[in-house]
Amino acid sequence: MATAEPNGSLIEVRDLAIEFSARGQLARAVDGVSLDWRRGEILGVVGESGCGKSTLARAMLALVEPAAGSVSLRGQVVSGEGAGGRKGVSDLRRRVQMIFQDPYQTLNPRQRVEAIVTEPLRVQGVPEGKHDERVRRALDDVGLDPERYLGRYPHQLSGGQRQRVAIAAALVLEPEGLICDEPVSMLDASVRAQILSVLLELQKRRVLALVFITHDLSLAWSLCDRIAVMYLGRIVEQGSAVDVIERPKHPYTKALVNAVPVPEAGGGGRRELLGGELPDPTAIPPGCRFHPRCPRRFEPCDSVDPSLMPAGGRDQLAACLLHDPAQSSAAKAAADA
Amino acid sequence: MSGTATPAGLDARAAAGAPVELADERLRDVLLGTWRGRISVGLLGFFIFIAIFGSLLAPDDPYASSLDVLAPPSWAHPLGTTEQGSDVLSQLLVGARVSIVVGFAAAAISALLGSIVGLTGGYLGGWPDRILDALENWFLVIPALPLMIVLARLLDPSLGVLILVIGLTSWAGTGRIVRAQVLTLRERAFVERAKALGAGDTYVIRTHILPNTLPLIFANTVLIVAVAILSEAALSFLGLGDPSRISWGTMLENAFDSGAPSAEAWWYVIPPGLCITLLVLSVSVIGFLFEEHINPRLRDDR
Amino acid sequence: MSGRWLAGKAAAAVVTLVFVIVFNFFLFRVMGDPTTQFTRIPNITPTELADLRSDYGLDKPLLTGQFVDYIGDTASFDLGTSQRSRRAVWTEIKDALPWTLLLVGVGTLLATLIGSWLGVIAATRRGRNSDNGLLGFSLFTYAAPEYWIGIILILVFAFWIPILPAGLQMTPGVEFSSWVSEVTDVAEHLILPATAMTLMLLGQYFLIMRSSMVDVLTEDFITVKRATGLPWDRVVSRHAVPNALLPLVTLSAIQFGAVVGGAITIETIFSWPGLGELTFQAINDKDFPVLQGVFLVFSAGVIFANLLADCLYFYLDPRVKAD
Amino acid sequence: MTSLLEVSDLRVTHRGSPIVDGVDFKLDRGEALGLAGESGCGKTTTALALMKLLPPALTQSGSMTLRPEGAEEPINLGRRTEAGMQLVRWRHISLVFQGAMNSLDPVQRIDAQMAEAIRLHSDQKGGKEVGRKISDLFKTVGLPVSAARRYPHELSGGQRQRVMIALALCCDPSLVIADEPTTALDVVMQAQVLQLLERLRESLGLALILISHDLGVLGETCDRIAIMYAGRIVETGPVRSVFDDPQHPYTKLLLDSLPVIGGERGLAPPIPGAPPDPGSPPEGCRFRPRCPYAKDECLADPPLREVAKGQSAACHFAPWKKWPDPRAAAAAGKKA
Amino acid sequence: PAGAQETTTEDGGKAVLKIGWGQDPQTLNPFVGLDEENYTVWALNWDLLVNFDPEDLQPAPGIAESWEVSDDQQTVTFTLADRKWSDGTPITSRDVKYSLDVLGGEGTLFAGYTSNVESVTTPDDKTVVVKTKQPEARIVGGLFIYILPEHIWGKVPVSELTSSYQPEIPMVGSGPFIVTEFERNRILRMERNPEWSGEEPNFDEVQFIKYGNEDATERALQLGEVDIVAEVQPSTFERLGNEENIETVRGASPSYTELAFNLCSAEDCPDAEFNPAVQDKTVRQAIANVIARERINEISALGTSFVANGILPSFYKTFYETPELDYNPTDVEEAKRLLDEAGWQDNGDQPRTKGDQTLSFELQVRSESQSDIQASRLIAEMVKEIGVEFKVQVVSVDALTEATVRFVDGKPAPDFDTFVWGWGGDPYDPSFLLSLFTTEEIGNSSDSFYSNPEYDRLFREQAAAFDDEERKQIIGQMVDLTQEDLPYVVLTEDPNLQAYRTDRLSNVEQQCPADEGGDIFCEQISYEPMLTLALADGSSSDDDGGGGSGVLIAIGVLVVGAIVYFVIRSRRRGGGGPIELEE
Ligand SMILES: Nc1ncnc2c1ncn2[C@@H]1O[C@H](COP(=O)(O)OP(=O)(O)OP(=O)(O)O)[C@@H](O)[C@H]1O
Ligand SMILES: Nc1ncnc2c1ncn2[C@@H]1O[C@H](COP(=O)(O)OP(=O)(O)OP(=O)(O)O)[C@@H](O)[C@H]1O
Ligand SMILES: [Mg+2]
Ligand SMILES: [Mg+2]
Repeated sequence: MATAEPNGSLIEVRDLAIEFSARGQLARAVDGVSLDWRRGEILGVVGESGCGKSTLARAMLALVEPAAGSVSLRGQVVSGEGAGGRKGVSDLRRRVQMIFQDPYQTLNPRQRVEAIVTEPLRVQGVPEGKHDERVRRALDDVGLDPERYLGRYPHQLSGGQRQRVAIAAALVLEPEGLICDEPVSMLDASVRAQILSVLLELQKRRVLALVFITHDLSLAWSLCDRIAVMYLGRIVEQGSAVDVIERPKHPYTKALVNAVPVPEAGGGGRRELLGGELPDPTAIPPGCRFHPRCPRRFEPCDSVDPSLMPAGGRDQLAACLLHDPAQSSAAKAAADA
Repeated sequence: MSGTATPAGLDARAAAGAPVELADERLRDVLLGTWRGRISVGLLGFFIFIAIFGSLLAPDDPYASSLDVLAPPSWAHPLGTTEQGSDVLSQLLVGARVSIVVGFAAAAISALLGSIVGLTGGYLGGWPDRILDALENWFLVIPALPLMIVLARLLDPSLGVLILVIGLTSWAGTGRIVRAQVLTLRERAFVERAKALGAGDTYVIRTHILPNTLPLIFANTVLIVAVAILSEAALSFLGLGDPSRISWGTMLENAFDSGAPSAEAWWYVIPPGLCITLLVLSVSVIGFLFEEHINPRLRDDR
Repeated sequence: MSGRWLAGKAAAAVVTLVFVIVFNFFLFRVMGDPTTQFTRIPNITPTELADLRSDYGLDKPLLTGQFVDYIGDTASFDLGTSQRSRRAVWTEIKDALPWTLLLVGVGTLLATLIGSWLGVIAATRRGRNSDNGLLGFSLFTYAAPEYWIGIILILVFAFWIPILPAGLQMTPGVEFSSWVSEVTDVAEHLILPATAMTLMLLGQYFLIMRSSMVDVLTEDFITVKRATGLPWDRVVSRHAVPNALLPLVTLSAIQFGAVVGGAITIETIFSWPGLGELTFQAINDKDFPVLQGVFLVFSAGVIFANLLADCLYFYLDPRVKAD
Repeated sequence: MTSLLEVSDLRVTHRGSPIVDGVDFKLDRGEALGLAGESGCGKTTTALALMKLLPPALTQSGSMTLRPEGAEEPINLGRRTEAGMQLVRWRHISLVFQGAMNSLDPVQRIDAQMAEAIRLHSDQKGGKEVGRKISDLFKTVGLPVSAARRYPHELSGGQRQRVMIALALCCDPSLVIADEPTTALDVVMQAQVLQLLERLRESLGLALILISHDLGVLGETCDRIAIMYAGRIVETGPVRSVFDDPQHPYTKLLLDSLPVIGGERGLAPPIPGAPPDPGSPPEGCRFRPRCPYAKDECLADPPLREVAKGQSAACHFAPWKKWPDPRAAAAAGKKA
Repeated sequence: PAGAQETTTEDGGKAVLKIGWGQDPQTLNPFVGLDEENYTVWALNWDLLVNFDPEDLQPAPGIAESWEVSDDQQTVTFTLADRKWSDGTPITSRDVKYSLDVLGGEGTLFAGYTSNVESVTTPDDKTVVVKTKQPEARIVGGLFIYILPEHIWGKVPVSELTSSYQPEIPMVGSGPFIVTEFERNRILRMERNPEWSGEEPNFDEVQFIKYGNEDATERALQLGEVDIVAEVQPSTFERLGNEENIETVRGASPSYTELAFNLCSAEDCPDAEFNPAVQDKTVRQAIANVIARERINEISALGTSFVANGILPSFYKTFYETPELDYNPTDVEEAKRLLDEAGWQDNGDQPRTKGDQTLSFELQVRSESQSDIQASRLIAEMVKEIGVEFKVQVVSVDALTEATVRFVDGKPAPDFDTFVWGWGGDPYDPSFLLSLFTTEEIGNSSDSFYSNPEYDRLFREQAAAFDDEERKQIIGQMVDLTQEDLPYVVLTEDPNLQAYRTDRLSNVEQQCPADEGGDIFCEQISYEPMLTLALADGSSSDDDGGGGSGVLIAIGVLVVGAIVYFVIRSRRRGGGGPIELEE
C-alpha cells in the first residue's frame, strides 16, 4: 500500500519493557519489544487477549513509563532511557493520536460533539480562530455532516457514529500517526466496514501512519502492510502481512491463523488447535515463553529464550529456535517429528 | 431514620464501581414525569413556601400562650393547642423554616466536603487517597447520631452549630460515592484521551471528571438533605436543638415532655411528625428519582 | 483462597477503634472544657476546683500525662466515673448494655427478615400494585422519625386500645413466680419499642433489598436458571436472593450507625433502660464521662458489627476469598 | 421424517412495536442451524422466545412445535403455560448464553448448579449418580473434574464457556441453542469451543441452533444457515449454497464485506446506511433503503420463498443468476 | 390489660406502695448525691438529730429526744433516745458526732449547715453538745444533716466517701423504712425497718419506680401501675385531676421563679457587661409595677403556681408575712409617672431614653423551661406599655449559667441585663433563700449581685434569733428592703404537684406543712405521713398480669420460628445431599 517515504520511521520502539504491580507481584505486560512504525504505513499488532497489545500502544504514546527501553519519535527519544523532557512528549502527542476499542467509553457523555472534537485544538493551544473550520473539516472527513452532528451528545449517536466522532477528534490535529486499539471489535459487521473504509481512505489521502491493533487476523491480513504478532508481552513474529499470515514461521502464528474461522461450510473440524491458555504475565515460563503450549517444542525450548531472527520472507522475523541456525539440526528433527 | 449518613441505593453502585451517567433528559421530565415525582415536587415546593412565608401565614403568634391548654382542634385553633396553650398550627408553620434551612445548609456543607475529599482522593490516588479514604471510612463507621450528640453537647446549640455538626458528620457517604465514580471515570477512555493530548489535571477534572460526577453529587445531596432534616429533628427532640427557635423536632420534644401522648393529644403529636415525614419523604423520592435516572437499571419500564 | 481479606478487615477495624479512642480523648479534652462538668457543684471555690482538677488529672500535661493515663485506663475498661451516679462508667454501661442488645437485636432481626422478605416480594412484582403499596409504606417508614412512630404506637396501643405497656422493660416491682413469666413480661414490654425499631429499619432494608434484587434479576444467570426449568420461586429463593443478600450485608453494616441512633431516641421514648437512655440522661446532666464512654461503646459496637458483617460477607460471597 | 422443531410466524413485540416480525423455520434432528445477522436484529430475542423466557415487557405469538425423540405427542410450545414450559426447558431444549461470564450463579459452586439441573429433570437424585454424571460431562467437554468444585469466578472465560456447554448437556436435550457462545473469547479459545460443539453434536446427535454475527463461525459449524435482518429471516438454506450463491442482496453484501485470508486483500465496499429501527421498519422490503439493487417493486413486502433447492430468500428478484456491480446497480436504481 | 391493677399486693398479700418518678437517685451516698430524689429516700431511711413536725415544721424529736439551749445561745445539749439501727446496733452519740463532723464537713449538700459549728462533743453515749461560733437558730430547727451509722460509714475513708463510694444494701437506717434493693434505672425498694419502734406503718414495702420521664410516669399512674406520682407537670395537672380514680394535690414549695436584675457594682465587677440602666432603682420599680404576676401564673404555669410576694415564698409561713410594699400590677400610670419623674423620656413605641441610655434590656431565659419562656414573653409584653423593651433570648442552661457565674481576673463579671430563673430553698428554714442577697454571696450564689450592708446586718440577726416571732419580724424588714431595691421581681412560687390513685390509697393528707402547703408523703422532710398513709378498701387484687398478651408473644415466637424454619429449609433444599465426583 501507499508509503510516501519508505523506511522513514515515525516511531521506533527499542527493547521496551512495561511493568505493573498486580497484587504485590510484578507483571511484565510488555517485555523487550522492539518495533519500527514507519511513516504512512499500516502496522498490525495481533495476539491473544492480555498479551500486551494495548499496553504497547499506550507506551508508544508515552502514557506509561517504561521499566526499560525507549520510545523515540523521528529518531528523538521521547520516553524511557535517554528521554529528552516534556518537549518531546508534547511533540509526540501532537503528531500521534489514539482511538480506543469501545465507542461508548471514548466520548465524554456530558460534552457535545463540537466540544469533543475541539478539545485537542484547545489543549494543544491552536488559535481559536481556526477551530471551527478544522472541526468541520475533520467531521467531513469521517463522513459526518457537521450541521447535523455538531450539537449532539454522544448518547444521541449510534456506535458507528461515535467511533467516527472519536476518529474526527483524533484527526483534527492532523497527526502523522494514529494508533487504533481494536477500533471496530465492538461494532457490527456492516458498521465495521464503514469505519474501516473511513480509516483507510484517510490513511491514503493524508499519508497517515496507522497502528492497527486487533484480534481478527483476517482483518489484519486484509488491511495491514506489516504485522507484528505478540505473545505474552513479546513480539514473536513480524513481517509483511502477506508473509506472516499466509506463510507463518512461528508455531504460535500458525496456531492463530489456524484458529481463524473461515466462512466455508464444515471448514474447521479437523484442524490442529492450540491447547491451554495464555499464562499469567506474573509467571512467564522460562526459556521460550510459548514452549508450554507449543506443538513443536524440542529440547532447548524450555531453557533458551529466542530473540527475533530472520525467517523466510523478506523482512520476516520470528522468535523461534526452529529458525535459529545454531539449532538447525535439532530443529529439523523436531519439525519432522 | 435519624443519623443515616448514606442513602442506600447510591452506595450500592458506588461499591460496585459501576460508572454512572446522567443522560441528557431534561430535569423537568425526571421530576415531573411520574405522579410520584409530581407529588413530591409539589410537597417540597409547598414546604419551602411555608418555610419562607410561614411566619406571615401563621394565624396566631406561635409563642403566645393561653389558658386553652392542650385543647383539641377547633375553629380558633384548627390543630388544637400546645401544653402552653399556643396554637399548634402556627408553630407548625413557623417550624418549617428550621427544618428546611438546616436540611439544605447541612447538605450543602456535606456535599462540598464530600466532593472535595472524594475528588481529591479519587483523582490523585496514592497515599493522599489512602488517607482520605481511611478518613471517609472512619466517618462512615462512627455512628452519626451519637457523634452529633457529643458535638452538639460540647458546643452550645444554635442553628449554626446544628448545621455545622450535621454537615460535618454526614459527608463521608458522598465522599465515597464521588471517589468511586472518579475512580471509574479516571479509567474511562475519554480521560485517557485527554491526557494523551497533553491536558493537565485541572483541565481533566474541570471538563471531564466534575461534569460527570455532578449529577451523582446532586442526587446524593438531595438524599443527604433528607438525612439532615431527620438529624435536626432527632437532635431537637433530644433537647439539643436551637433553643431560641421552634422546629418540628422541638415541638415533638415539648409534646412528649409535656405528656401529650397520655393526654391523647394526637393533634399535638401527629402534625409535627407528619410534617417531618412528608418533607423527608418528598425529598427522598426526588433523590430516588434522580438516582433512578442516573442508574437506568432501577427504572421501572424496561 | 485465604482469609487475608478478612484479616485485613479485622486489622482495619482495630485501627478504626484505636482512632475512635484517640479521637474521643481529644474531643472531650480539647473541644469541650472538662472543667465545665464541675459547674454543677454549687458554691465551689477556686481551691476546691483546683483540687478537683488534680483529682481528675487535669493538671497534668495534655499529651504526656493525661493522654497516656487515658489510654491506659481505657485499655483496662476504666472509662472514668459518672458525674452523676459516682459509679464507674463501665459499670453503668454494663448494666445498660444487655437491654440495648436485646432491643437492637430483636429490632434488627425482625427488620432484616421482614424488610428483605418484602423487598424480594416487591422486586419480583415490580410495577404492580403490591410493589407500589410496599414501596409507599417503606418510604413512609423510612422518612418517619422513629421516635414519632414510637409516640404514636404508645398513643394507639397504650391509650386508645390499651393492650400493651407504654414503657419500661418489665412490670416494676413484681417478683416473678418463674422465669417464664418474667420472660413473658419482658417480651410484652419489648413489643412496642421493638416494633418502633423494626419500623424504623424496615424501610431501609426493604429499599436496599428491592433495588439489589432488581439488579440481580436482570443478570443473565437468572435467565439461565429459568431456562434450566427451575420454577420461578426457586430461582428467586435459591439464586436471586443469595446474590441480592450481598449488597444487603455490606449496606446494612453501614446502617448500624442508624440503629444506634434509633436506640437513643426509642429508648428515651419507652423508658427502656439501655445505653440510649443512659445517653439521653448524660446529655441532660452534661455527664461527660458517661457521654464519652457511651460514645466509645457505640462506636466499638458499630465497628464490631461492621466486622461481623464482613465475616458474613466472607462466608456468603466466594469471590472475596480469591484475593 | 418430521422435523424436531417447527416455528411459524413467530412474533415478538415490545409495546406493540415488533422486534421479531414473523419468523418461520424448521429444524431437523441432529441438524445445526446457524442464525446470523447484525446486532439488534432479533437473534437473542428469537432464542429466548423459543424457550418462552422473554422479559415481561415483551410479548410473543406464533406457533412453535417440538417433537422430541420418544415423545408421542408433539409439544406445542406456543400454548404451553409457564409450568408446562418448566418441563420442556433443559430436558428438551437447553441454552448456552452470550457471555458465559454472567451465566452462572456467582455464589454457588459449579457442581451444585449442575446437580440442581440434573436432579430437576431426572430421577437421578443420589450424590453418586449425579456426581458421576457431572464427571462424565466434564470429561466430555475437556475440563478437569476438579473444576466442578470451584466457583465460577475461579475459572477462565474459556473454561466457563465449557462449563456452560456441559451444563447445557446435562439433561440430554435434543436441542441446544447457543447464543454467541464465542464472542467474548479470543481466536484460539473460540476455535476450541467451536470444535467442541461440533464434536458433541456429532457424537450425541444433538440439534443445534448457533447464533452469531460472525459468518465465519457459522460456516464452520452449521449445516444450514438463516440470515436475519430487522426481525425477519431474509434468507435461509444450506450453508454451502448460501455462501457460494447468496440469493438476497443483504447476504451478498455481508459476505462480500468479510475479509477471507487467501482471498482478495483490501476492503470491499461497506453496506451503506444503518440498520432500521426495529420499532418503525421501512415500508416494503426492510433492506430497501440500503439495497443497491432496490427498485420500485421493493415497496411491496417480499415473502420468504424457495428460490433454489432448499434455499429460500425474501427478495422479489431472487433467484439471482449473476450479481451486478453494486455501485453500478445503485446508480441505475437512482436513475430509475 | 397489661400490668394493670397488680400493683399493691402480691406474694401473700404484702402491702406495697408504689411511687412513680421520672428519675431515680443516681447514688444513695449522701456525700455526693445531688438529686431531689435523694432526699426522698434518705428522709425515709434516716432520722435527723431533730426532726420536723409535719404539721408546722417545728422541731420534733428525732435521734434526739430533747435538747436544751444555753443562755448565751451558743451551746445546745441534745439528749438521745434509746433507739437502734436497723441492724440492731444501738444509736449512740458517736453516730451523731460522726455525722455532724464528717457528713456536715464533707458532704457537698450538707457542708453549709455546719459552717457556724465550733465543736461537737459527746460526754456520754446519749448526750451530744454542739457549740457554735455565733448564736444560730438553725442548730435546733434546721440542722439538716442525716445521722448515719458510724459503725458502717466510719470504716470508709473520707476520700472514698466523697468520690465513688456506694452504700451497702440494705442500707442500715433509723427511719421506718430502709432501702433493701436498688436496681438503678428500675426500682428502689424500701422495706420496713425491723428495729423501727415508732408507729407501725401501714405498708410493708415502698417501691420507687423509675420511668425515665414525667410523661411515662403519669401514664403509669393512669394505667394503674403506680399509686402516686411524686412530681406532676403543670401542663397535665388539671387533666390528671379529671381522670377517674385520680386525685391531684397542689402544695406550696420553698421555691420560686424570679426576674433578676444585674446589680453588680463597678468595684465588685469591673468587667461585667450589661445595660447600666438596669441599675436604676426607679426603672426596676416601674417594671415591678406593671408585671402582672397573677397573669403570669395563670398563663405560664397554667394557674398551678402561687403568686409570689417578695423574696420569700409563703411556704415559710412561720417566718413570713406578705410585705407591706407590694407592687400593684395594674398601675401602669404610676409606673409611667415614676419613669417620667426619673427623666426617662417617653418615645412612644420606642423604648424610653435618657441621655445615651435606653431602656432596652436583654432578658435571658433557659430553654428547658417552657413556662419560664412563656413568663419572659409575657413580661416583655407587659413592660412594653411603659416604654421598656425586653428582648427575650432563649438560651441553654449552660449559657445562662455562664452568663451569671462568669469570672474575669478572679472577679465576678456577669454578662446579662436580666434573666428569668428560679431558686429552691430548704424546706423548713428560709436562711438559704435569704442568703442570696448578702454581700458575702457575691462570687458564690448571688446572681443579682445585690449588696446592702443593712440587709447583711439583718441577715446575721435573724440567723441568731431562736424566737420565731422575733425572727419573723427581722425577716419582714429584710423583705421590705428588697421590695424597695428590687434585685429580684419574684414572679411565682412554684407548686408541688402530685397525684395519687383514690382507688388505691386512703388517709391521704397534705402535710409538711399541713393544708395548702405540703404534699402527700412529705417527701424530703418527714416520714410521718408515710406511717398514716394506707391502702383503700378492697384495692388489693391478685392479677398474674400479662396473661392476655402471652398469646401475642406466642404468635410472635411462632412467626419468627416459621421464618427461621423456612430459611433453613430452603437452604437445605438447595443442597440435596453431597455430590460425589469421580475424578
Ligand atoms: N494498569 C494496569 N495495571 C496492572 N496490570 C495491567 C494494567 N494494564 C494492563 N495490565 C496487564 O498487562 C497485561 C497486558 O494488558 P493489555 O491490556 O496490554 O492486553 P491486550 O493485549 O490489550 O488485551 P486485550 O486484547 O484484552 O485488550 C494484562 O495481563 C493486564 O492484566
Ligand atoms: N426487554 C426489551 N425491551 C425492549 N426492547 C428490547 C428488549 N430486549 C430486546 N429489545 C430490542 O429488541 C431488538 C433485538 O434485540 P436482540 O437482543 O434480540 O438482538 P440480537 O440480534 O441478539 O443482537 P446482538 O447481536 O447485539 O446480541 C433490539 O433492537 C433491542 O433493542
Ligand atoms: Mg487491549
Ligand atoms: Mg444477542
